[in-house]
Amino acid sequence: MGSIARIEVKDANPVAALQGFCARLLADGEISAVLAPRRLPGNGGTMPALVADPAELRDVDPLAPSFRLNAARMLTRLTRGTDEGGLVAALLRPCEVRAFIELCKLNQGSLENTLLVSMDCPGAFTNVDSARFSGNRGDLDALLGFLRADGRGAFDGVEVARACRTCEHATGAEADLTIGLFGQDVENGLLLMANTPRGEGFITRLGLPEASDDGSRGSALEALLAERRATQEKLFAETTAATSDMTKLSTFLSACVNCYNCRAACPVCYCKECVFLTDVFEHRPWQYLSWARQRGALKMPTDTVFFHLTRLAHMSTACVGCGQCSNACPNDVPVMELFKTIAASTQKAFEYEAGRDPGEAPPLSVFREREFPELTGGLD
Amino acid sequence: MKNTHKPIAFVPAPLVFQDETLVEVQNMVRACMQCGTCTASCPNAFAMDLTPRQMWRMLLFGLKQEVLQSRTFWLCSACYSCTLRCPRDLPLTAAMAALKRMAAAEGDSANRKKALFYQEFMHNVEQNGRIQEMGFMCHYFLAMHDPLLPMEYGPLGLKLLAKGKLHLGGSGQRGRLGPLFAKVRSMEGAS
Amino acid sequence: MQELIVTPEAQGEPMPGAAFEPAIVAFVCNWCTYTAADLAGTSRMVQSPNVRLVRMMCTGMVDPKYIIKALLGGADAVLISGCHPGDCHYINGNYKARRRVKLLMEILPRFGIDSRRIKLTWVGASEGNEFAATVNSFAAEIKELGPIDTRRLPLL
Amino acid sequence: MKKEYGALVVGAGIGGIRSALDLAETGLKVALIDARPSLGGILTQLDHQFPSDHCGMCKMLPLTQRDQSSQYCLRKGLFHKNIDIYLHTELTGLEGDPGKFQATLRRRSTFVDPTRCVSCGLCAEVCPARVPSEFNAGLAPRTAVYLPVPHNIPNHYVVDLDNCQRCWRCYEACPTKAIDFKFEQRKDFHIIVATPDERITQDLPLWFKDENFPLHPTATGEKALELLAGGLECGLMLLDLDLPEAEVERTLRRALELRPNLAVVLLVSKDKDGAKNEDEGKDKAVAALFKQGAREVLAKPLKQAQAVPWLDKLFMRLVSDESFSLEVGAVILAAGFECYNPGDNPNGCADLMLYGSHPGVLTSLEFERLASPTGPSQGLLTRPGDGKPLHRIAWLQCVGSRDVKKQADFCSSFCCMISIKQALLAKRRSCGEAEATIFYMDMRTNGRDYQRYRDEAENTAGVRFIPARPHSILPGPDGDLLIQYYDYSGELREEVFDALVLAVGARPPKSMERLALAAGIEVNDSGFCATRYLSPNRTSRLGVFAAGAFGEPADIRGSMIQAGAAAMGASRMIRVYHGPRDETPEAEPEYTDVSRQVPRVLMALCSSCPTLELNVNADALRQRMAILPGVVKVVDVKRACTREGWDTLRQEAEATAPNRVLIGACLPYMHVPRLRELGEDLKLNPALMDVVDIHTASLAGRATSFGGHAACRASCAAGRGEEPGASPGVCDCGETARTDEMSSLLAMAAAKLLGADPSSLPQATPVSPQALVVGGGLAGMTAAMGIADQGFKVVLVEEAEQLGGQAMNLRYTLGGDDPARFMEDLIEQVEKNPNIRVLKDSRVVLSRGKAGRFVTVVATGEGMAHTLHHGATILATGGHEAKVYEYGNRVRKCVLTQLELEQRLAAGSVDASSLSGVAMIQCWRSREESRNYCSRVCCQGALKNILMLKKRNPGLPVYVFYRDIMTTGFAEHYYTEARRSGAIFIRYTPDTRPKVEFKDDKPVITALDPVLSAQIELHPDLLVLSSGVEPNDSAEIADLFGVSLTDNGFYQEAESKWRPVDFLKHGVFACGLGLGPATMRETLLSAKAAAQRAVRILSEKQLSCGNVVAEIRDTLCSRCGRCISVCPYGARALDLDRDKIVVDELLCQGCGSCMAACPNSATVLRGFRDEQVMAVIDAALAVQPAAAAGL
Repeated sequence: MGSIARIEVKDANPVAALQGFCARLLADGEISAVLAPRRLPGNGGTMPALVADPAELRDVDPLAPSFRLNAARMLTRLTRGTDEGGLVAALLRPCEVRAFIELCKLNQGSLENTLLVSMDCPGAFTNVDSARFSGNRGDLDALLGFLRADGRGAFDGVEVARACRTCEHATGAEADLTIGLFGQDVENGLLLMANTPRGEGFITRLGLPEASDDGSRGSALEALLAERRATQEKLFAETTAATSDMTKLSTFLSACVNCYNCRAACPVCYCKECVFLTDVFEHRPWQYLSWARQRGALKMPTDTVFFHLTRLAHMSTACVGCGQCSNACPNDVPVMELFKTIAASTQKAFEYEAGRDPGEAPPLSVFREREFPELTGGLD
Repeated sequence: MKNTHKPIAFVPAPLVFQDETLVEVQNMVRACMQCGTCTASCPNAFAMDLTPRQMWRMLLFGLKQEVLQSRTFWLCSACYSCTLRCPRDLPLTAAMAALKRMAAAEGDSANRKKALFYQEFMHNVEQNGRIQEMGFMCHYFLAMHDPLLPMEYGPLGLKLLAKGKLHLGGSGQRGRLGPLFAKVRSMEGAS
Repeated sequence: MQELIVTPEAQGEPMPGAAFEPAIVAFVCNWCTYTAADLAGTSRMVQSPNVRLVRMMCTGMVDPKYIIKALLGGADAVLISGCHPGDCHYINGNYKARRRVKLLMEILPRFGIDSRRIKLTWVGASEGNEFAATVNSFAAEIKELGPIDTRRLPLL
Repeated sequence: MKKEYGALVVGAGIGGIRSALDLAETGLKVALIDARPSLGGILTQLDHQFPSDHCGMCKMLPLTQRDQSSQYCLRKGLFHKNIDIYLHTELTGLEGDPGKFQATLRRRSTFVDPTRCVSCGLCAEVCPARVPSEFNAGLAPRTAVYLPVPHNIPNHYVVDLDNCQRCWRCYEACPTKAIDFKFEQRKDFHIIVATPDERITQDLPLWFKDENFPLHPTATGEKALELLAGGLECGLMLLDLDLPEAEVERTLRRALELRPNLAVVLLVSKDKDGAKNEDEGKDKAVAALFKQGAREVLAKPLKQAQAVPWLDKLFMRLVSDESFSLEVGAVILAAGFECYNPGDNPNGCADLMLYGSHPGVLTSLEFERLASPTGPSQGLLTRPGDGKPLHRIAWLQCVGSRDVKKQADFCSSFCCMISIKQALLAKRRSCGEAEATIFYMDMRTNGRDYQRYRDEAENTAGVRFIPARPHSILPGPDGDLLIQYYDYSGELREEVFDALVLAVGARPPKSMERLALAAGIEVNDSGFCATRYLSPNRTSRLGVFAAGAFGEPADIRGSMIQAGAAAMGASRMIRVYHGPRDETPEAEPEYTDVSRQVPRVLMALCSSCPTLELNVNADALRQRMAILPGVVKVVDVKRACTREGWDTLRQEAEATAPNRVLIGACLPYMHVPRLRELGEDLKLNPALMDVVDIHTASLAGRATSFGGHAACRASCAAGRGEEPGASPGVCDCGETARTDEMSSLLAMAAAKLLGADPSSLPQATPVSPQALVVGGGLAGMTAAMGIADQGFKVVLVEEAEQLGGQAMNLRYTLGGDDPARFMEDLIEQVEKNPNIRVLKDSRVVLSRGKAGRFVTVVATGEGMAHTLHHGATILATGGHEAKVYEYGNRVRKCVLTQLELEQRLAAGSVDASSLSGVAMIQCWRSREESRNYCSRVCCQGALKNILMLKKRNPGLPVYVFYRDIMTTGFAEHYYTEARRSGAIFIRYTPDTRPKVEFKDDKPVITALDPVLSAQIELHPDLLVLSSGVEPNDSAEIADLFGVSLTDNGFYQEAESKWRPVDFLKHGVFACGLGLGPATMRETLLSAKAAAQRAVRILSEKQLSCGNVVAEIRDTLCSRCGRCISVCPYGARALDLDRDKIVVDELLCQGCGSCMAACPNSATVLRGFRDEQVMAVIDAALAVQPAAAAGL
C-alpha cells in the first residue's frame, strides 16, 4: 500500500471536506476538470458532473448513497484517443473504476488521461429509494448516520441496493487514489490512500498531512466483506435455483419487453448498437409465421431469452456487478442477479477478474495452443 | 571369453604412411564407417578380445603392435559373413587373412608360434597331396617344442581315431600337388 | 404463401409409436472435417439421418450466438467439429473455437441445458470412420438423453 | 486439334502440384499428368508430417485469386482454372525444343466411364481378384476393380487390367453401366495370323471361338498384305518368325505403311533345346523388328491357358487406351521417388531383416498406413497378423540407403525425421506408454527446426536413440522380435520388441528408365535424374526441369522449394521463347447488378441418378421445395453432369432469369467449376449460385442395395396383404426420413443463397509490376534475375558497397564447381540486366502497403532517398559464419574456421604438404542451447577441405571430431570418399567434448574415442573449427515489412513445409541464408522459388480478392480492436488518421475469426453473414424429423 494522507474535516461535514479536496485538485495545474457526483436540484440523488470552475463544486456530494448510472462510459468519452484536453480527475465508486478499466482494455478510453479517485463504497440505494432518503437532499445528519453504518446504511427499513449488499470489491483499490471511510471518525477526518505511482505523485503534490491507518479500517472492511460475501452466496443460490432449467429461465425473464435498457445502462456493453437492434435480427414475416407454426404459439417480441443468453456470452467475463442493469429495468426483471451469478462462474472458469488489472487481457482475446483438454476429451 | 580389452591411451603415430604392409591392410578398411555390422555378424566375436570393429579402428590409427598382440584375426575362420554384409563393401575377410600373414612375417615369437600350425599344415599337404593327420601332428608338436601339447590333444585324437578320421599313413598321392605349390610360390614371389 | 415449414406432418400428431429422433446441428469446418464427412458419406459408413451439417470456413468462425440460436431453435444438440490443433488452414482458428465453447459450457449448463448437448471435437481429413463414429455415438447419446425442453417453450 | 499448354508437369505428387500451381497462378496453361489413377503421390498415404506432426497440404492452395482454384482439402482433389489434369497417363515421347515441345502421352484406360460411375462399390463386392493394395502399402488386399484413394472427389472406381481375371462380373453388377470393356467392338477386331505352322492355324480358331474375334490365318506374308490392301479393318497381326527372314521384315514394313497404328506381334519359337547361337540370331532380328515398330513378342509354342487372356488384355489395351500429343513450352518432371522395398531381389535384405516372413517387421510406409485412420487397422497401432497392440517398437535407420552394396551410396535425407515422427506418433497414440527405440548411425536432423524436434523427442517424450546397427533380427517369444546388436562399447545386447520398422530409403520410380528415355534426360549413377550443383532445377536437356524429389531425395520442404524453382525455370523458358504474354488476360466477366432485385431462386434437381427416383418421394420433395421462400421454380434436369443435361439447365435458367441458382446433384465439386460458365451465360455472379450434394442423402440408412423404395413398397404392400401397386401407404424403409433430410439440405442451401450478398466485390487493386529485392548476395541476385528475365522491373538494394554477400567467400564446392567464377558471372549479369536497378550501399528506411501495392523508401549512401512502388518484396538479407571466440580462434595462427581454411587452401597460403596433421571439430557451439539448430553446411564444408587436403598430401593424417555427419542426399558419396582417402572420424557427445590446450603454439587435443573407449591425444599442426551459420541482423528489416523472426533470428516463414518461402503477410517472400542455414545449391533453389512466388503477383494486371472476404460496417464499429488481434493474417489495421478499421482484401483469407470476435457483427464475412447462417440454422431445424415434431 502506498503512502497515506489525511483529509481534515471541519465542522463535522465530510462532504465539504471532499469538495475542498476537489478544489485543491482543480487548483493543481495538471487537472483541467473533475468528474464527480453532483446533487440534482429538487428530487435528491446525484448525477455525474464535469466541474471545471471550483466555485461550482458546492453541490458536489460523492458520499451521497445515490447511484443513478455507472459513470465509466462517460469517462471513456472524456479520455478517448490522444491526450487533447489535459487530465480529468474522476471521483468514482469501485465498480465504476473497474468498469472503466475493462473499457480501456477495449481501447474505448485510456488510463493515461485520467486520475481515478475512488472510495470505500458504503453502497447506494436504488433509484426509487434514493429519491426518498433525506441524506441525498443535504440532510447532513442522515448522511452521517448512513456513513457511520460502514456500508450497512439504511433508513426506515430500506437497505442499500442488493447489488451493493453483495459487492465484495468495496475498497476501490484499483484506482490511483482511494478515500478511506470505513471505521473512520468521518466527522473529523478521512484517509486518502495512494495505490499507483500516479496517486503517490498527487499525494505529495497536494501536501496533505501524513496519516497512518490504525487498523480500524481493515477490521471494519473485513467484517463488512464477510457479511456481503454471505449475502452474495445467498443471491447466487437463489438465482441458480430460480433459473435451473429453461422453463424457469423463461419465467424469470418473462417480464422482459426487449427494451434493451439493461444493455444501455451496462458500462461494459460497449457496442455502439446492440446486434439485436441491427438488421441481423429484423426478421421477415414468413420467419415469424414458421416459428409460430412450429411451436404452436410464439411470445412476441421474440429473441428475449436469446438476447440475455447472448449478452451473457458477450460480457459476463467483464461484468463488474454494479447493478445498473436491474436499476434500469422498467419491469423489475432481476437482471443483476442473473448476470452477477453467471459472471462469477465464467470469470472463475478463466481465472479472470473483471477490472482487477489493466494489463490482464480479456479471456476471449487470448488463445493458447494447448489448454482445456477436457473439452475435447483429451483429444490433441 | 568376454571382451577383456582394457582402455589404453595412445598418441596416434604422426605420419602413418611409411609402413607398406600396414598401409596395404589399411587401404582395405580405410572406408569403414564404424557401423558395427561386421562385429555383429561375426560368429566368433564372443571369443575375441578386440571386436573386429575396434581392430579396424586401431589399424587405422596405426597401432600396429597392439593389433598384432590381439587374438582377433587368428580367430577368424573365414566364413565371409562380415564381407557379405558390410555396407561399405570392404574386403574384411581378406584383411583378416592379410593380418595373419603380417603377424606370421613380422610378429613376435608368440605370433610366429601361432603361424606354425598353418605352415606345418600347408607343408604336410604339399608333401602328401592331401592332409595326413598323423604326420602333420608329429611335425607340429615337434615344431612347437612343447612336450605337454600332445597330452592336451590326446582325448580329441582318440575320438577322431574312433571315428576313423585320422589317416594313419601311406598314400598314393605323394608329391602330386607339387607343381601347384610351385606355381603359387612363383606368383607370390612376383606380386 | 411462402412457408419455411416443409413437413405437412409438422402440425399433425407424430406417427404413433415413432421413437424420438434427435435433431442435431453440426458446425463443421470446410477443410478437414468436411473432407472426413465426405469420406464417411462416400464410403457408406451409415450415419444417422438427423444430423445437419452447416459448413463454415473454420471453427474459428462459429459465433457463440449461433450455438445459442440452434439450441433455442429446437436443436437437441450442437456438434462443433474442426481440424486438429496445428492442422488449421488458417493457423489458429480451432484454438479460438475451443475458448468460445469453454465459455458456453460455463453458461448454458446452468440453465438446464445438459453439457453433453454441446460437443467440440477434432476430426482430421482422413478420419472418415472417426467422423462417422463421432456422429453416430453423439446421436445415440442425445437420443437416450431425450428431447431438449426449449422446443415447447413459446419464449424464443 | 492438338492442345496447347504453357507447361507440361509430369507427376502429380506434391512437387508436381506445387509447380503446376506456381505456373497456373501466373496465367500459364498447365497440363498435369500422373501415371497413377489418383492425385497426390505418396502424400495421399501420409497423414502426419514432421516437424509439426500434422497435415497442412491445403496451405499450398493459392492465396490471391482464390476463386480460380478449389478451396477444399487437397486430399479430395485439385481444380484450377489453368490446370488440366490427366490421370493414368504417361509421357511416351518428347520431341522439339524449348518453347515448342511436342509431347506424346499415352493414357491407359481405366475402363470406367467417369460420368456414369457413382462410386456405389457394387463392382468391388463381386470382383474375385485379391491383390495387395498399393494405397495401404500391401497391408490390406484390394480387388481388381478398386477405389485408388478413398478421399478423392469425384471418386471413380478403376479397373486394374493386369490383375483382372476377366470374369466380367463387375460389368454385370454395375447399376449405371459405367464399366465398359467394349465387348461389341470384338466382332470387327480382325486378327491376321501369318504363320506357316498348321498347328497354330488349327488351334487358334478353336481356342478363340467364344471370344468372337474374326481370325484370318494366312500361310504367307503376301496373303496377309493382300487382306490388308483389300481394306480389312485389321486390329492385330501375328507375324511368325519362322517365315523367311526377308518376308517377315517386308510384311512388317508394308503393313505399317498401310495401317500406321496397326499392332504387330512377333511369334518366336523358343524351343528349349535349340542351339545357343540360333537364339542370338533371332534376338537380333527381333530387336531390329522392334525398331521398325513391332510391339511385342509371343513365345511359341502357344498354350491356350496363356494365349487367350493375353489376347483379351491386348485387345482391351489397344481399343481403350488412347495416345495423344500436346504442344507445350516447357516440361517439368516431378515423378518423385518410390520407397525402397526390402523384399525385392537382387538387392533386397528380406533374409536379414525377416521382412515378409515375420508380421512384426514393417517398412516405415507400412507403419504410416497402420497409423492412418483410412489404413487397414483404422489407425489402431496393432501388429498385422495377430493384431497385438504395438507397445515396444524399434526403428532401424538406413535400410536401402547409405549402402554401397545395394547401389545406394546416397542418403535419402528424410527417413531419420520420419522415424522420430513415427516414434512420437506411437507415443501419443498410446498416451505415452509405448517405448520407442531408434537404431541409427548418424541421426540426420539438419533442417532448421529439426534439432529442436529431436531434442524434444529424446528429452521430453523419452524416445531412446541408440547409435548401433542390429545385425540379426530373430523371431522372439510369442510372435515378438528378438534384436541383437553390439553397442558402441562393443557389448552384445539383446532386446525383445513387438515390432521393427525399417526406415526405408528412396529409390527412383520404377518407370524411371522409360521416362528418362521418353523425356531424353540423363540419369545419374544412383538412378535419379542428373542435375548440376549450380543449376539444380535443370535436367540435362534444355527446357526440361526437375521438381520435387525427382532430382535428389528430399523431404517435403526441400521438394516444395525444388518445385518452386523448377516452376520458375519453366516460366522463364516459356516467357523467353513466347515473348511476354501479349494476349490480355480474359476480361473479368461483368455480371448484372442484382442487388436491387428481390431474391428469385431457381432450383434444379438432377433427377436422373438412379438413387434419387428410387429412394426418395420425389414429387413430395419438389412440392416442398416449391413453397420455400424465394424459390420461384423447381425444375428437373436429366444427368446434369453431361453436356446435354447442362444445356437443359441453361435453357431453364435463361427462361426464368433467376438471380440465384441452386443445383441439387451428386458430386458438387465436379459442378462448382462449371458454375463459372453458367455465370458468363446468365451474366450472373457465380457467388450467387450453389451446388448441394443430394446423392449421399438419398443413400442414407441403406447399405448399397439398389432395391429402393419401389421394391420395398412392393414388399411392404405384400407384407400387409394388399396387392402390389396399391396406394403407397406408410412404409418404414426410411423413405420419409431420407426425403426429410434431402429437403432440409436443399432448404438450408436455399436459405444460404437467399442471404448471399449480391453487391459487387471491392474493386480489384492494380498491381505495380515491379519487385523489390532486399539483399544483393547470391540469393538476392538469383531472385532478381529470376524476376527480371520474366520481363518485370526489379530494384535490388544492397547494404554493402558491392554485390556478392557470403557466397563470395567460397572457393570450391564438393562437386568441383567454381563458385567464384559463378558469382562473377552472376554479378556481371545482374549489373548489365536492363530490368534490374541496383542500389548499392543503401538501406530500406520505410515500407507500407500490401501485396501488389507496396511503397518503400530506400536511402542510398549519398543521402538520396528513392520512393519505390512495387508489387512484391523478397527479403534476402543472408547470413554469415558464426563468430566463435574459443580455443584461440582469431587469436592463434594455428586455429582456423572451415571457411578460412578453404580460402587459404585456394590461395595457397596453407601448404598441405608441409603439414604433419590436421584436426577438425564439428558442431562447435551449434546444436546447443544458444544456437540449437544444425548449420547444415559445415559438414559438407569439412569434407570439401578434407578431400582438398588429401588430394595435395595423401599421407596427411586428418582427424575429425563429429556428433552426427549431416551429409544428406548425394553428399553422402563424398563422406565415403573422405573416409576412403584416410580421414578418421571420431564421434563425441556434448558431454565428452574434445579438450584443446596449446603447447608451444601447437594445439594439443585430448578426447575419448568411443569405439576403443580410449583416450586419444593428438598433436596436429592445424585445428579447424566448424562454427556454423548465423543470420545477419534482420530485426529492423523484419518489422519494417511487418514479418516476424524465429528466436534464433531467422525469418519465420508462413509454414515450414508447405509455404517455405512465403510469409504470413502476403506479398513478402524470403530466401537464402536469412531463412535458415543452406548450401549454395539450396540457396539458389529457394531464391528461384521466391522469385516465382513474386512473379505470381506481378503477372496479374490487378489482383481481385476472393468471394469470401471480410467487410466492415463502419457505423456499427466501436473500434475496440478485438478483430485486429484475432486475425491470423494481419489483414486488418486501425487507420489512425481516418479513425476507422480497414480490411486489406488481398491479405484476408476469409477465415471468419474476426466475425466471431465482433460482438455486434460490425464486421461481416461475405457469404457467411449472420443472417445467412441463422437462416440456415432455422432451415435445418424447420424440417422436424417426423416423430419429434409434435412433441
